[in-house]
Amino acid sequence: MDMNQKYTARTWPESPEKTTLEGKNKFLGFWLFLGGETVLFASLFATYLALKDKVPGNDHALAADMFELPLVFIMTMLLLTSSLTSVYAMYHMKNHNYQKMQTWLLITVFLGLAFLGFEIYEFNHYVHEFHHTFTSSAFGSAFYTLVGFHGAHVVVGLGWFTLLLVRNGKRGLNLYNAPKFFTASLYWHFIDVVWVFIFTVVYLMGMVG
Amino acid sequence: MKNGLKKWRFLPLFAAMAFILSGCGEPFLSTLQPAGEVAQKQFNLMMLSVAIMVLVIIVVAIVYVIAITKFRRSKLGDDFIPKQVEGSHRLEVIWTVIPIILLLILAVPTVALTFELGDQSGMEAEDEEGNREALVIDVRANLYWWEFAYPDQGVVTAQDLVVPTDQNVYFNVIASDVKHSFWIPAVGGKIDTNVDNMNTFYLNFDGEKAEEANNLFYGKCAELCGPSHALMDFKVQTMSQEDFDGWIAAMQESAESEQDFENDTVADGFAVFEEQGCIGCHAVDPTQQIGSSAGPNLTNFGERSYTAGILDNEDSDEVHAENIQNWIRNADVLKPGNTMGGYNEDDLSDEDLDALTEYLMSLKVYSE
Amino acid sequence: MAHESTSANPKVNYEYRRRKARDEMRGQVTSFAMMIFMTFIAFIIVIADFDKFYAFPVLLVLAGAQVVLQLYYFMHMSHKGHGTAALFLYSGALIAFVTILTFLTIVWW
Amino acid sequence: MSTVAEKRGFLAVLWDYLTTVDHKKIAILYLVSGGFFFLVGGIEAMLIRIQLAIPDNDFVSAGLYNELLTMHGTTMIFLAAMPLLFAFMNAVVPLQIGARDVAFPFLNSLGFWLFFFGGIFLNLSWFLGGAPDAGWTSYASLSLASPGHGIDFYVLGLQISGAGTLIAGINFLVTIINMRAPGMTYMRMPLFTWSTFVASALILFAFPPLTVGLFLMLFDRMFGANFFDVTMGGNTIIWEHLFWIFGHPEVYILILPAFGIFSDIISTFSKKRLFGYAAMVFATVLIGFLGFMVWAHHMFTTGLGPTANAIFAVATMAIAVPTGVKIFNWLLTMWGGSIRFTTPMLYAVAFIPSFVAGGVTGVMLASAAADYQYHDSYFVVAHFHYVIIGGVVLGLLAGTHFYWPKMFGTMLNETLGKITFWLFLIGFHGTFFIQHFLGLMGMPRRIWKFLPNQGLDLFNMISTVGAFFMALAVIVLLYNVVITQIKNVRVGNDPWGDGRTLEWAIPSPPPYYNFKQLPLVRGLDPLWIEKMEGRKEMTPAEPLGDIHMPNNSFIPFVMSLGLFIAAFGAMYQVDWRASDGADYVWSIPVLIIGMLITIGSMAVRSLKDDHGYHIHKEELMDDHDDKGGRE
Ligand code: HEA
Ligand code: HEA
Ligand SMILES: [Cu+2]
Repeated sequence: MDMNQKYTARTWPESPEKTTLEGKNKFLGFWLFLGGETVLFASLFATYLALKDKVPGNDHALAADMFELPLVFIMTMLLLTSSLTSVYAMYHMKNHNYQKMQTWLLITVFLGLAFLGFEIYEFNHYVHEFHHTFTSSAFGSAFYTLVGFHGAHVVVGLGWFTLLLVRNGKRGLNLYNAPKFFTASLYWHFIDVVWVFIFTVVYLMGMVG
Repeated sequence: MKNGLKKWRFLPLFAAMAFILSGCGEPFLSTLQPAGEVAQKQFNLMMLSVAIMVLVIIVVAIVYVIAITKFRRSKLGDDFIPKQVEGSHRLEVIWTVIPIILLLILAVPTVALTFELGDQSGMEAEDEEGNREALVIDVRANLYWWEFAYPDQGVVTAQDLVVPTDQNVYFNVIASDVKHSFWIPAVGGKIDTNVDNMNTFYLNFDGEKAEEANNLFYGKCAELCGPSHALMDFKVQTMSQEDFDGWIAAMQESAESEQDFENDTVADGFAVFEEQGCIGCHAVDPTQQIGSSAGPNLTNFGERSYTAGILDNEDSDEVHAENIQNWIRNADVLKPGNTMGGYNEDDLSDEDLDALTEYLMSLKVYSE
Repeated sequence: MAHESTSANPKVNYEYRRRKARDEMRGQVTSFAMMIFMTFIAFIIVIADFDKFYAFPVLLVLAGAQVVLQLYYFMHMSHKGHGTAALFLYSGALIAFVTILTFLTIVWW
Repeated sequence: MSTVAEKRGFLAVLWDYLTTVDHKKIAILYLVSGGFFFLVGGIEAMLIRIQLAIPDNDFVSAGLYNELLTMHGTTMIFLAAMPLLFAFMNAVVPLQIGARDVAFPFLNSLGFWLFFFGGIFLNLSWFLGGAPDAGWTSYASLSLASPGHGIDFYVLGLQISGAGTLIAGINFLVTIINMRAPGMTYMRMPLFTWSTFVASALILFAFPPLTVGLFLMLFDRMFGANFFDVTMGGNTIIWEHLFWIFGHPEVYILILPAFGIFSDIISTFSKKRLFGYAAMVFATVLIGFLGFMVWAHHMFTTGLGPTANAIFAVATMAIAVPTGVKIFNWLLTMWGGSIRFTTPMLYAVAFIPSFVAGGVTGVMLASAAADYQYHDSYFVVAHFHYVIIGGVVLGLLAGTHFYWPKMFGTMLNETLGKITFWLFLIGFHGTFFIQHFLGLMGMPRRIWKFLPNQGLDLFNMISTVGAFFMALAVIVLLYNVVITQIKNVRVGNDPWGDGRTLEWAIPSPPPYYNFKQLPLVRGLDPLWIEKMEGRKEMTPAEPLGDIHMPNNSFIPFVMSLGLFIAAFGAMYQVDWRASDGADYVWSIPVLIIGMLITIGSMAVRSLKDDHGYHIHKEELMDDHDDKGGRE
């Protein structure tokens, strides 16, 4: 089959991400990868929970001293919304409406960037206000590693979207790149899933207990 | 582990196993010659499991031998086409259920003994006056040497653990640098000395069995801890309760008594001990706080069975003296990576070494 | 073998698919609204300073519900052809659960 | 193919292998590099045994001994056993399911090169200031205290090769799920494919905890984090858990494919379908599942408390049941069959009692209260060499002889094969049986030397002598390989004559597209079915048509090389930050350059479309039998 074959909205298959064998493999392989990522993040969460508030001395800040709900709330809203916008993008992808897909993905990228900006501000704040750093305590190491791993995923996700948008900017949708867009958006949703647990377990439960 | 023994079917096999295996190893080291209640119970559990395993192996072996002798192609001919059997439900059930039963026979006493050995409540028991009844010993593992404190008695020692026989002795173990593991094979299983927290367990030293081992058991470090992990041995001197009380009293006394040297060489030796800075790492004060010094406490050094835990003093003063000098000159070779390092002639003259040796050998509290 | 024909009549198929996609989109927007709502509740629980004992279970249930919405609506796990994906994801989740349980119980004992 | 290759220049062949995405060539790459690392690990083992031959020996120094034992364990597990299994998985699984290729040929190659560069990196430690020395388990307190860069080599090397393993695992999963030939349902897959499937699933879930553990260690050692530093609130038990959550499934990742190889061999040379096929499949899956629930049996003496110990003890024992099911099904497969004792079959037959012996000592270890005695003694060393050598290594040796003709188109010499077998078997039992007793007699493991007068002298000597037999066996095998390849007598599709599965239906070695036409699978043991109906080949499931093939690519090599380079930078930046480290200012640039190479090649990969190419129908029709040398 010719990968670059041109499609119209009418000839476009129902599940473009799974129409070619390559697409099908990519789709499944990516889901499996997410299964592995679940365990990866679980290990990080477990480590964080074991080391939460484990600090060398009384003068070191603890979770409840530092976290600020409004900030976390905004970050959560940004990421949740970006999840919805990427859903919109996939909706248009399935309808073979390339332009709209691009627009929504772009919005997703911007929301993700905003999220990252807040995260950087947040880390900076902890470091300067509370001297809570990566090396100041086991708690610090665990906190920045868990949240930082998530942040790194966001960066990768944004890079991935951007690369795809740039590469395919002029040539429209086909069965070669549709699976790529689709897996990238799956990845983005997964990042959101992880964030749901981060804001619940790290921030909200950190504030309560 | 009485319920294990009740499985009468295994009894003959069990007895035979135990008989054969107990021929193995040295009484001061081997888990197969248990010299205490804990080791004995573990040994019984081991024998129960060996019996089950031998049974399993026998069954497999029978089917196996028949299969590979009866069904050779060289016998059946090249043209023989075997029946392509799919399987058998009945057989599947049999070889699922029987192993489950065997495992249950093993699992029940395993769980029981695990909880029994895990029960440290005996440590808390107090008599009417609120004194602790059981003997508690704090163990601190350091890179290649062991420190033992008797917190209720206010005494600390190193390398040679001294314990009374025929009672539960409770141990609180921890490590100061990296993880080690505390193991006296003939007397009971090991427990790790973590850096994070204290672990607790108990052992019971059997008086009669201890005699067979000359009242001296070998203790080992059972967790890789660095180059000299292999040499991180310690020794256990066992004695009756009375002797032990005497030992404790002598240790306590030695803390209070004034330094008095038998002769001038010993006094010179003490001077060297101070000048060379030995005293900076090695206390000779039995009331010292556990974990507060960089080297083993030497209060009763003259009475220890082995120098540095590895050089056998053979109950002879000459050998002992030789060992001490060998150690001081070559500590870094004898135990690679240990923090003491060797002292050559430039650091320490031969005369000084002789005097020092004399002094060290005079460090006795409980020998008549 | 890689071809997967959708329907004999592309036109009918097209209309039908459009409609289906729109319906699905509606479902997704609804679940988004629910997620926002649940996030609000979660934050309110924390602001209202409920006791740990009550707050933790509720927070975790809310998080769980959000994740289910993400997986089934945003990531299309409700569609057919996700059996294997779900199997592996849930296996991962099970191991994740055991890991976290361990670290909460037998790391500090 | 190899006849063609010989005519080409060496450089052309080299380039071909550096860029190949063909699973059969990648299999050979895995075989050669895994075999190389097996020799390295074996030499380390021999040095260990020589040191322990007599008491108070000074053949190697204390520090060197710890390096040897660490590198022996690490090399054997990560760089020898697993890659060798991957070799057979790559060579055989796509053929067994009737696929033209794996799902991700590019990633397949990437997985190999990551493993390869990780392994090389790890072993370079010998020449760059000392190897890791904290045991293959690298427990946190000791590994943090270890001076020099040994542990850094361990952490970075395993991180890189671990990524390769994870990729390989996902690749096999997707291949098996998506690429099966028409009619090849799950319940018709050969057991080797099934066990590859389950082992790959274990890889998918077991490697992430290791990855995280290694990251924590990396951060602690190289970037000042405090995960395991107790004075800063850290906790070393976290490492123990993460390592074993990975470590225990890892041993099943090793053994299950070996079980698969044996299942196929036993059924082939008994001329009988596998007894209790469904139960075998179920048992494989169950072992995989239970494998995740038992890891703390390595930590019974850590002090987790009696409740945790009891739970994990019972859970561990449960694994004996599905494993027993497999043992008895193998026995019953032979029962009533027509057994031919070829070299692979000899290994399979020897495997059964050897593995049972190792398995039952495993159950003894699972008995927590008794494990307080066994733990970290030579009893454990005996246990795991019985299961690993009696299971995995015998499986690898069996697989080597069994699949050699399929991979290389020529057969290893049977007489030499049998000599290897007997030497190895005798050596193996001689080395390790006696170690059970050493352990029970109070000999701890990982000791550099043992002192005299502890009653340990004789048995250690016997053990060492046994090891020499194994070394001899390996040398005979190497000789066999060399003369076989020199003689190069070509063989046909089914050189053993008893082949039952799809790989024996096509030429040895298969053409690069495997199947001209995908075969139609009508049941378990599809080739046997055809044979019974008097045919020699499979019935095709499709008309002859164009075949789509992936292009070769050099990118996987470069991508892995980048990480390899970056690892040096990451490691030496620690020295640079130390006060006197002016000599190491290059470290950060090297780290960045390495990462740029990797990221750059990833970008190239995604920016450049690679649609592969087609072999046209006409070419296929021209492609006569000479390509594979069919009968
Ligand atoms: C291929 C590798 C492999 C395999 C397959 C196994 C299989 C098993 N292992 Fe082993 N193990 C290792 C590799 C392996 N192991 C390694 C490398 C270590 C040491 C790591 C280190 O510390 O460095 C180790 C250590 C180890 C320990 C920790 C010991 C310690 O450090 O104190 C334990 C404890 O429970 C254990 C148990 C088991 C059990 C129960 C099985 C079971 O799966 C075995 C099941 C098989 C059978 C039981 C035989 C067949 C069954 C029948 C015939 C049915 C009837 C049987 C009965 C009723 C009993 N293993
Ligand atoms: C796949 C896994 C695997 C394999 C195959 C082996 C194979 C062998 N192992 Fe071991 N081993 C481990 C995994 C493995 N091992 C692990 C995980 C540990 C624990 C490490 C730790 O504690 O951290 C261990 C530990 C270990 C110890 C304990 C060390 C200690 O605790 O102090 C011993 C001691 O006897 C030992 C011996 C052997 C021997 C003799 C072989 C033999 O079977 C080897 C046979 C192979 C050869 C003999 C190769 C022959 C090579 C040649 C003949 C050279 C020819 C060369 C050229 C032509 C270039 N191994
Ligand atoms: Cu295990």
